Amino acid sequence: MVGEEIVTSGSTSCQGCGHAILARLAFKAFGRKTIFTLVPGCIWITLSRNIPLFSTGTVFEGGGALVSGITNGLAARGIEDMNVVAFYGDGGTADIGLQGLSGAAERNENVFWICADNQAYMNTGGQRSGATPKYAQTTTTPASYIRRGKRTKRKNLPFIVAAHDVAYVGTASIAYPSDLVGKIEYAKGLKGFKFLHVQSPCPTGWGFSPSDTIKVARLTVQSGIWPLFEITEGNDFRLTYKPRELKPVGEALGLQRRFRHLTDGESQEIQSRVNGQWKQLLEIDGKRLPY
Amino acid sequence: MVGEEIVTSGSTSCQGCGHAILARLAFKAFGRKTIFTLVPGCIWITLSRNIPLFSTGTVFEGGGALVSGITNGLAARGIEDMNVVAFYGDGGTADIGLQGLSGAAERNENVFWICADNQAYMNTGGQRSGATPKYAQTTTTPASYIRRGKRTKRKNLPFIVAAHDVAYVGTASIAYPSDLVGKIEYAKGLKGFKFLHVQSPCPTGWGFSPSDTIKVARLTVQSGIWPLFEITEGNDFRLTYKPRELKPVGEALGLQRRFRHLTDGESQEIQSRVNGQWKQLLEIDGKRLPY
Amino acid sequence: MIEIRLHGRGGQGAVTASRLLATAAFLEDKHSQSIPMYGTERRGAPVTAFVRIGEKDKMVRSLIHEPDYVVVLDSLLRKTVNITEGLKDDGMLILNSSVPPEEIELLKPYKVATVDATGIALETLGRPITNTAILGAFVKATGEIGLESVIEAVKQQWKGTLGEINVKAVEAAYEATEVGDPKIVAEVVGEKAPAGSRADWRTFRPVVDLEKCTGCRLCWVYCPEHCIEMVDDKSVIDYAYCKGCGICVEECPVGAIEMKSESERGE
Amino acid sequence: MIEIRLHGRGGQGAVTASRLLATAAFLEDKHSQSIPMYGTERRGAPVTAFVRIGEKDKMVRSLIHEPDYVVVLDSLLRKTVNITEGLKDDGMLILNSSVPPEEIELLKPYKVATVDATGIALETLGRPITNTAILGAFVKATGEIGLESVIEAVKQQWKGTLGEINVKAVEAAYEATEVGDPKIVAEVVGEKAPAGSRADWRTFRPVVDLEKCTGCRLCWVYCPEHCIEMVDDKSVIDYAYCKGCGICVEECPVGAIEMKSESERGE
Repeated sequence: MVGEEIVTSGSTSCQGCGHAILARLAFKAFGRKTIFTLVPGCIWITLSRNIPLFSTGTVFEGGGALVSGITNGLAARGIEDMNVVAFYGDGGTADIGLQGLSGAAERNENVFWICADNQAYMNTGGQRSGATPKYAQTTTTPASYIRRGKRTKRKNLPFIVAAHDVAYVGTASIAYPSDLVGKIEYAKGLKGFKFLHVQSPCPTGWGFSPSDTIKVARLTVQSGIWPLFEITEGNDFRLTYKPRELKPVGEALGLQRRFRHLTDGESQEIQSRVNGQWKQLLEIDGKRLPY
Repeated sequence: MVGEEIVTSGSTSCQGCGHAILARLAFKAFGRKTIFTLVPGCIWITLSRNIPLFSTGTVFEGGGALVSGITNGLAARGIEDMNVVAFYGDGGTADIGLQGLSGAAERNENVFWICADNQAYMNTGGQRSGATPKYAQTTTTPASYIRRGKRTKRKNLPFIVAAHDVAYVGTASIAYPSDLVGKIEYAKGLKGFKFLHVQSPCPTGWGFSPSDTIKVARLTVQSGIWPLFEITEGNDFRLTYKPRELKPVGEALGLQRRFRHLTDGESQEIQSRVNGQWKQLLEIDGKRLPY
Repeated sequence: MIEIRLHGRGGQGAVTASRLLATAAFLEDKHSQSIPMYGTERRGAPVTAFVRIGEKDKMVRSLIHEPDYVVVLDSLLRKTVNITEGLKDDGMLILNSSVPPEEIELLKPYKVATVDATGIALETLGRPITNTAILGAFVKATGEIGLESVIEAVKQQWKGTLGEINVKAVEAAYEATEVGDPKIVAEVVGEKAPAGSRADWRTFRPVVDLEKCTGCRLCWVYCPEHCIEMVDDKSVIDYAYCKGCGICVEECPVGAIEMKSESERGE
Repeated sequence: MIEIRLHGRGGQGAVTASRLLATAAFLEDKHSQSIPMYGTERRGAPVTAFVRIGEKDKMVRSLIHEPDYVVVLDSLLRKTVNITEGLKDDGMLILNSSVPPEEIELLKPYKVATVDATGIALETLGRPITNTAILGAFVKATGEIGLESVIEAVKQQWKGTLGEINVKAVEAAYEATEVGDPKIVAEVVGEKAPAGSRADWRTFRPVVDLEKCTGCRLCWVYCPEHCIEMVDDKSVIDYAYCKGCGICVEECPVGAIEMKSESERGE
């Protein structure tokens, strides 16, 4: 794990915050020649005070426009050696920021968009987002006898972005720091739109002990809930972590209070969906996507 | 071509407007048990005065919310036998409406979303949209010695929507009315989010004679520029029109003033992109998509 | 200061005509404004534009409500649009019409200039785009702008052949324009059309040869206007709603439909 | 009317405590309000909430600026937050503290009640969530609300075992609370911490056994706070910035790091 430590101590993120770990790892990979942009969310709180690099922020909807403006401004001034990074949450990427993301991806802007995904609007009390998984309990998707948490699956962001045919799409986890850092180091050298979707477990919102952040992240990867892969230019798909056998999803889900209400049937449904998806991913591993 | 004629004469759409043909065909398939919603654009002009069914409209951004509210309101009142149709343009679907579309697709709302795609903001003078193809000249992407029309490809809407794992995704063309009507008649019976992306050539904006609307539409299909396919539940992909041999793209492009500036090299680039994409589509024909 | 209102249809180039006229004035060291009427421009639908020419400190920035001149690019338009609205009492109408001024029926004794701009456009450009021809008529009838200035403006707008043939249209119209007094009548009667009729959008109309028609219904399928009905297995067109797009002509597999000029029907 | 301000940290349940107190008052047929302070609630970060209890026509709708009582759920919080701000001269402080009231240092002679709510919470609930224990202390110290009402409110909030153990926390704190007069001093001195220090976020601190540490750097890799440095190939923690999350303890492959209670260090 090389790379200069750019993030300093003293952020106001929660104890055990996954975003804080992601921030340290990501900026090690980007280095000092980096400008980054923010939109509201926990990741703003995490990054806004203790990184000695130029950054600026805007409203949720404006994230795609802001980062596009900066990269084009730098290009107009002949500055080519800066990483221009959009460091937004799932709200700023999958929901309120999706339109700006899609526009920037269509224009293939020369930016690196990182989605720090804690799977709900954790900064405002934990409302569900488009990245919240099915059955997860949030303040807006409560669980009771008749309601079972969130009704539908989370948006498949990497494939939505990949359908825009951009320079790079990847997923990563804070429990696999070499994979995460390696993906950034590789993709930051590409010209065009780069997208990295990083799962960032949230002790406060998901309901687990702050000491278990890495454990939860690791179990979601090992169980296939959060597969690690990348889609490089030309839409070549490659799994970057292939366990011989997946762990049961129950190990990861059982640690999280947001899934406490799951019935056996519901756990089983998640298990078979994950199994089916994993099989599909293995089939296309090393192949080109059909668009 | 069965089905009651629901659209009456006297719309104020342009001479030879593709939307007007689409409207007639689509409402034949939907029938009278239909409520539809509108957002600004040529399709609003085409549909708003001469269809004796309930409709309502809102701002560009609100299309997904409006149609979702109507279907949920009907469901709350126990009304199950209405088609709830979002009939929007490419601006209201691929750009300003994309966020609402994505949210409705994520929630798998029980609606039928038709994108009447004339590939630019034709109602306001022909500004480029996310659906404008590469190299097309619009009022905001002029062609000159150094500028070559639109810089990047159009958004791959059907695959973006399909990545949301919805009930139905299809493409259609007004030059293939049986295919178009058949897709609506099949999909309107499914529960959940249905999406049909219909190319609707625009004599005014694309720059061809109003008498050539169907000819242009047919040539884009026959050349593979606008492939006809559908993606049914479970993400099964199927081409619905497979010519033995594709016509050269030049036949379709040559009719359109927006492509008049193309160099041989640029035409060749379009030709090989279309060829490559067609090969990919043939490969996955009859197979399941990997997500 | 003079104020001009132009009436046309989407596709005839009324907005371009207003820009050319303002440019021509500018080339004569005058101040000028070209003002398109904000709205959605549909091919075939009525379009309005304005030009104001004068001195710098007398120029206001507004639409024109009481024009000195009204220029009409389309021969059928005055059946549906009140083209004399607000025209000053000593104002003049410049009309695209194949009849002499004396046969134009008006309620008030405005001066009238006429020219067959459609005929000239078809002859010089090959398409019924009447904007440059009508400018030749404007120059001849009003004398407010020099012919050379308009020709220069046209050349700046279009290079090469396109510029040349448009200059020909200006010149031909300049030669052919007649000025005179209209026929004063108590009421101007247009065609009686049903509500929502689009008959006046047409320059050409499709005509079905019932002998050749096989009743295949393809024209019916593709008609954007739903104005073709099958009667006794033959295609019958409702001309009240036909906009004259010509898709039926293009798609008819046996060549049973032909486009015919509306003006052949006379006015 | 009485007005109460509660101080806690994200995760200790200050907002829930305010709701329980308001509910208990409601159960005694009083009017009451529970008011959370708007802001982003981070686990470990200071949180404020308010309760107002009184008669219907005297209730205003505002934050509370001059409380009668201040309730503090965290034993270390008063080192960084001015907990007596605006407290009325005859007001009372109810503190989570393991020392008797007489050892609490204050600038003014407020009445003080203390209870080791953290110890009670760990004993009854197994977690340092002090909101129900501190309510037992409030009841004992102030007499403003009956013990039975608070217990009933707790039972309505949590059914089953969770309710029972919280009732035990209320009762144990009620028994253990002491009321008295503080030690009046000229200046209240907190720990001197560097700018941006998060030391006061901790209830527990990780302690490295340097004998066992193999220098594998995994704790350094995963530390969210960048407060672990490798010195002579051993992990050294900067306690000024450690928030006490415990990830290093969990991820250390040789069990070289242990969590130890901050209160064991005394106040």
